[in-house]
Amino acid sequence: MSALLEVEGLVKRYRVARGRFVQAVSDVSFSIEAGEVLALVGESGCGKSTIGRCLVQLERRDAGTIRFDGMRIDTLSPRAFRPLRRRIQMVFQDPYGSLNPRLRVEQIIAEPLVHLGWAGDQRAVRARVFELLDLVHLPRTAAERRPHEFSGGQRQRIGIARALAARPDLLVCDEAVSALDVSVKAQIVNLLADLRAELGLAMLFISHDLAIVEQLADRVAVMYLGKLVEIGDTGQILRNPRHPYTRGLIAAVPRIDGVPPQDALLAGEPPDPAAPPAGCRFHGRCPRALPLCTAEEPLLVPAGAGRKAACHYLEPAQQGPRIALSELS
Amino acid sequence: MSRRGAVPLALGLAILLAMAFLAVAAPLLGGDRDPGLILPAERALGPSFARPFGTDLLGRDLFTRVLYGARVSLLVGLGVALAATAAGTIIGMIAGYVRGLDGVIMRLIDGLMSIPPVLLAVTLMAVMRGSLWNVIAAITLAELPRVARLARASVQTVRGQIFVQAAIVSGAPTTTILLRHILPNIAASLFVQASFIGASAIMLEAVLSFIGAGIPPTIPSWGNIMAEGRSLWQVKPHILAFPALFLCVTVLGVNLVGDALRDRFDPRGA
Amino acid sequence: MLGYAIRRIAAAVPVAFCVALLVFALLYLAPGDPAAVMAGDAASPADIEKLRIALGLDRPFLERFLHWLAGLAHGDLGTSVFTGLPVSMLIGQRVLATAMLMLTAMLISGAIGIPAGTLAACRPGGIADRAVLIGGVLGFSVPVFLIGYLLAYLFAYRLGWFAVQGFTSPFVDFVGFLRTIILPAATLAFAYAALIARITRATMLEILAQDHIRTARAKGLDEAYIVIVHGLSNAATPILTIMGMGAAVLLGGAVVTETVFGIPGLGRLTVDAVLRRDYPVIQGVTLFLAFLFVAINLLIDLLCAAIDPRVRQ
Amino acid sequence: MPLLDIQDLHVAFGGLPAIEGLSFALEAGETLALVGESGSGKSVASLAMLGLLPASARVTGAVRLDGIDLLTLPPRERQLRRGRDIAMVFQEPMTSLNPVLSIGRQLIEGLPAADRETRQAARARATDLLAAVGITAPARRLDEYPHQLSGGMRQRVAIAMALAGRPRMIIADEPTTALDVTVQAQIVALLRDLQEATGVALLLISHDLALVRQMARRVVVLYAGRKLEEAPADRLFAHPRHPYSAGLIAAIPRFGAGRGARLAEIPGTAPGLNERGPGCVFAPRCPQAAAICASPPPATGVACHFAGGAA
Repeated sequence: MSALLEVEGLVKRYRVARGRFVQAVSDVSFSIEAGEVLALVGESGCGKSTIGRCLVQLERRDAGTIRFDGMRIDTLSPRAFRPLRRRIQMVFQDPYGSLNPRLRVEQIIAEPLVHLGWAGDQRAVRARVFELLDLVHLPRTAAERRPHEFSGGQRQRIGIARALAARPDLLVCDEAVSALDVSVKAQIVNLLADLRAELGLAMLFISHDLAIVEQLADRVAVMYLGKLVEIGDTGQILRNPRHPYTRGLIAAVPRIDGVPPQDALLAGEPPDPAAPPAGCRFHGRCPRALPLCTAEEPLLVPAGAGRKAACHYLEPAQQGPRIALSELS
Repeated sequence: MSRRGAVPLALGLAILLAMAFLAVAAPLLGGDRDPGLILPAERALGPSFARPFGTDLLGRDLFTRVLYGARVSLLVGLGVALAATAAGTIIGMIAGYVRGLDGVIMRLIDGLMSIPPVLLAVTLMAVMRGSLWNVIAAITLAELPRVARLARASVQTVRGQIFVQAAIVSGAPTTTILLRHILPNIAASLFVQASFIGASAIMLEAVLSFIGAGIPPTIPSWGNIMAEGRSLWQVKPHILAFPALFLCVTVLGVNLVGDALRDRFDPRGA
Repeated sequence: MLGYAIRRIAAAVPVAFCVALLVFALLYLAPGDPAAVMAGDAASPADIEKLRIALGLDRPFLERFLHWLAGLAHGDLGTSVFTGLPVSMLIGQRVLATAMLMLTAMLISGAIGIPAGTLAACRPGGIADRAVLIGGVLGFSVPVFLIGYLLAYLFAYRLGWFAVQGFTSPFVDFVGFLRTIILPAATLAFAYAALIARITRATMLEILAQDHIRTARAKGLDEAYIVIVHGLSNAATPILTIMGMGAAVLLGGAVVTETVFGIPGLGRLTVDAVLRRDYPVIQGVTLFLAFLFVAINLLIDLLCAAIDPRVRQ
Repeated sequence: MPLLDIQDLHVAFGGLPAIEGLSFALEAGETLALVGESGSGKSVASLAMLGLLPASARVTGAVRLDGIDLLTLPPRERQLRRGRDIAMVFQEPMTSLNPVLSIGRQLIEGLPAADRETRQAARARATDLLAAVGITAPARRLDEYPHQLSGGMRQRVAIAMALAGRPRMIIADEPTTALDVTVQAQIVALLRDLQEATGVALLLISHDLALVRQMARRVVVLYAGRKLEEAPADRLFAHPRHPYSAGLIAAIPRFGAGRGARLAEIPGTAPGLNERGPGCVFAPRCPQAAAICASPPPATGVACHFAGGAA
């Protein structure tokens, strides 16, 4: 059986200055099944957004393979990739910057229809735009208006409608709810959950917000400094993290009731990605680091129950939840 | 916001309309006088009722000549503004969007920009025969790098915006991205720039003619009239003063319009 | 800082090369035959041909360009057709007047433009702000001749405070230098001061609205201290950069100012050469002034790097 | 007498009200949180207290510090109280430090005169401050520039700068919002430790209820420029009385709730500056809204007709 999306050994470098490179994404592999939601989490600069951008060819990968529906897409020219854009779409973080201020909402939502071969006559396009506005719970009168007339949450609905216009199979959501206020964020998260159920969408949900990831994602991939450190079932990983970084990340999430376990708080900040530490990239901040960790880079290996982690000294697997999450909130 | 810029804008437009009217109606307002008509008996007369601006060293009527001079200035201003903006925008858009060409184009533009516009135009005019079209061409080339740089910078700013990336993801081809997403978003600043280029071109033409490297002396242009009055500036200042004043007011009009438009598009103002 | 300086100087080399190429190519490519223009309308085709060979205009482009470049490397800018003197010598004779004119104009404009722009930004809508806005429009609109002749007429011709024409070297007679330089420098400074005042106002408006200024205010610092230390230190880079680009205004204005005030400088040299169709001189002076412009901007970039630690990176 | 006492604060921009009738008090050494979403006026309130709003803002009411109304003080005296009595930490560590001045210079200029009698004394004090906020090799950092530091480090420097004037209260405006979660947790811990060590009062301004829950003893809920509810944190989170507070708390994604759990939404969006009538500002989004909500809600206690009067 082949997955909808298969990423293997993905590498993306950026040139920062004369001959200095940052490896934003370093040898990352994962896959997404049809209709599945994979969340990509990590702190800023860990490379999670770069992966999303590589998938939609906003960036060209430097090494590795990306297969979509069994077909290799990373080597396609921009022209050859265009037909695939219909099937892979993206929702952006910034609801203000992602809509061209000079276009009407109808023109914005219709853009994929026009360019990706759905071109029927004007009436068919308009009918589809109305359908999409209904889908994201915006009034049909919105079609005639311009982006500045809408609030952040409404704009994000417009962005989602645009992404769904061409009926994609995979939706890359890059921090799609991060810029929104709490009360509006809830609306958009629920909308995405509904759409996913209704349309059978697969999603790569890029986020730093573990609480939202927990509600939306089937599986989670945790990144640190360009590397995948742990990947597996959402419940498993969040309840029983086996990589010390995942554990620290979870411990740092502000909770509505009381103080999280202080012992798990991570010290320091991620190092300069242009000069990643030797060995395990996390060893400088790891509470459990041992000499081996500075010498040898751990591989991503099976860590039980279909999950994988990259650590020489995995946290022990536990039967019950390690942190009593259900009682926390 | 609209109120603050309204007065200068109206003033600038009024000046330009008046100048355009004078230029078009020059044959009527100048009476039956030919701007080139030489009357040796009436040399270097001061302003009078019959000759409101006086006459020059050859006895030509300055009022008539100044009116005809407006034609040259407005034509040069408009011609250069259009040509430099069009060519500069195309070059800037190519440099700003096609990564491979950026380095080469920008080095050349930087090189061109290192030669001060006056000098560049003078140099060009030294090789070309003085004619209105050559003047326009020389000034256009001198102003081109400014437009190209602005266009490139604007393209890069807009190109980095997320809605352009969203358009790429939506499958929009390069032409659509350039024409539908980028051009409309940089048009305002290019338009403002065009007005300043126009003002600068009018000034440059006068400089070229003033130093004798512009329009041939047979055509009355403000720079030419001033050049003729140069030798007698202490005793017959009126020959210099009238064309200089017209030049000043016209450039002021263009600048007022440009400033008002810029304030409207970008209230910070630079 | 040293690393930055080296990198910046290295980056100026291709630009300088492009300038040389352009100056050469413009005279080569421009429509019209220099030999024919130089020889004048009365010349016979044979005369023109002779002149063309004498000037080396019959050789292919690349050969001429390389030959010219090789000359440049030795400081040889060619020989004036009209005077028969080396162009480098002509430039050497006249560079002092132009340099003094520009330097004085820069000082005057900076001394007026920066404080005026800063005051304007501190009180938007106030008197200084209006003055800068109006002065800005006028500075760009009033032609150099008009100011030049106006100042000369009033202060030199009528009042007799300053010399009407000419230039005296400061190393010979400083008072005489001031008497000859102040009016032309003020003339030249008019547009440049307007430019500096405008850019200072715009930059300071932007910077005074930045978060770190709010932080400084929250610390209870004195407003004047905030504007000068926190504001101007950040505004210096953009202001200096525009001043460098604006040096083109000065160089161009010098052509007119020197004509108006009869100053024997590089601008005057250019004008005379143009009128005499003396191509080697035109080429030489243009190249020299363009290199000067590149050098000024290089210097300014280094200055910016000294002020702003981020530029050094 | 409370340390800070704010009475009936109104702030308007061009005739449009950004804050209407805000009153609350802060005791010495206490942590109070001002909670609201974007547009609630929480940041405007903090800037109004310090007198840092642009001249175009119209500010009325009273901001009493030790009984002295800061709003009526001459500008010069008010300036001297900034940094000394009330210090502030801002949201954006990337932009809130001057990029062209060294860390040391920015720290030292904020020291009271007594702390910088000599260059050495000033540097020593600055070094101590950096050490106090957990910066390693503090003496070396004095000569570095902001761009050489990470986001978390810069925020620590900003906190050190706030401490420089030995203030009695610090306003922290979204101090962790721009930071990554692991760094956020560190800054929260730092603020808590510093408060314990120095006894400084903290006014925390945040949109993040979870952060507020961890740090504040009392909470003031702001919405569209008005105070809707004030309560001890424990009570507010257990039994919010205003429907907006209740909605906001319910809308927080709960970590550990499990997959597919649905978030409680508040429909609609917050009203803009020009969409605020005399009635309850939350009524258009409120599940309990009735005809009476078009009239002004109770001025004291919970600002809701249905909350049963004073809290």
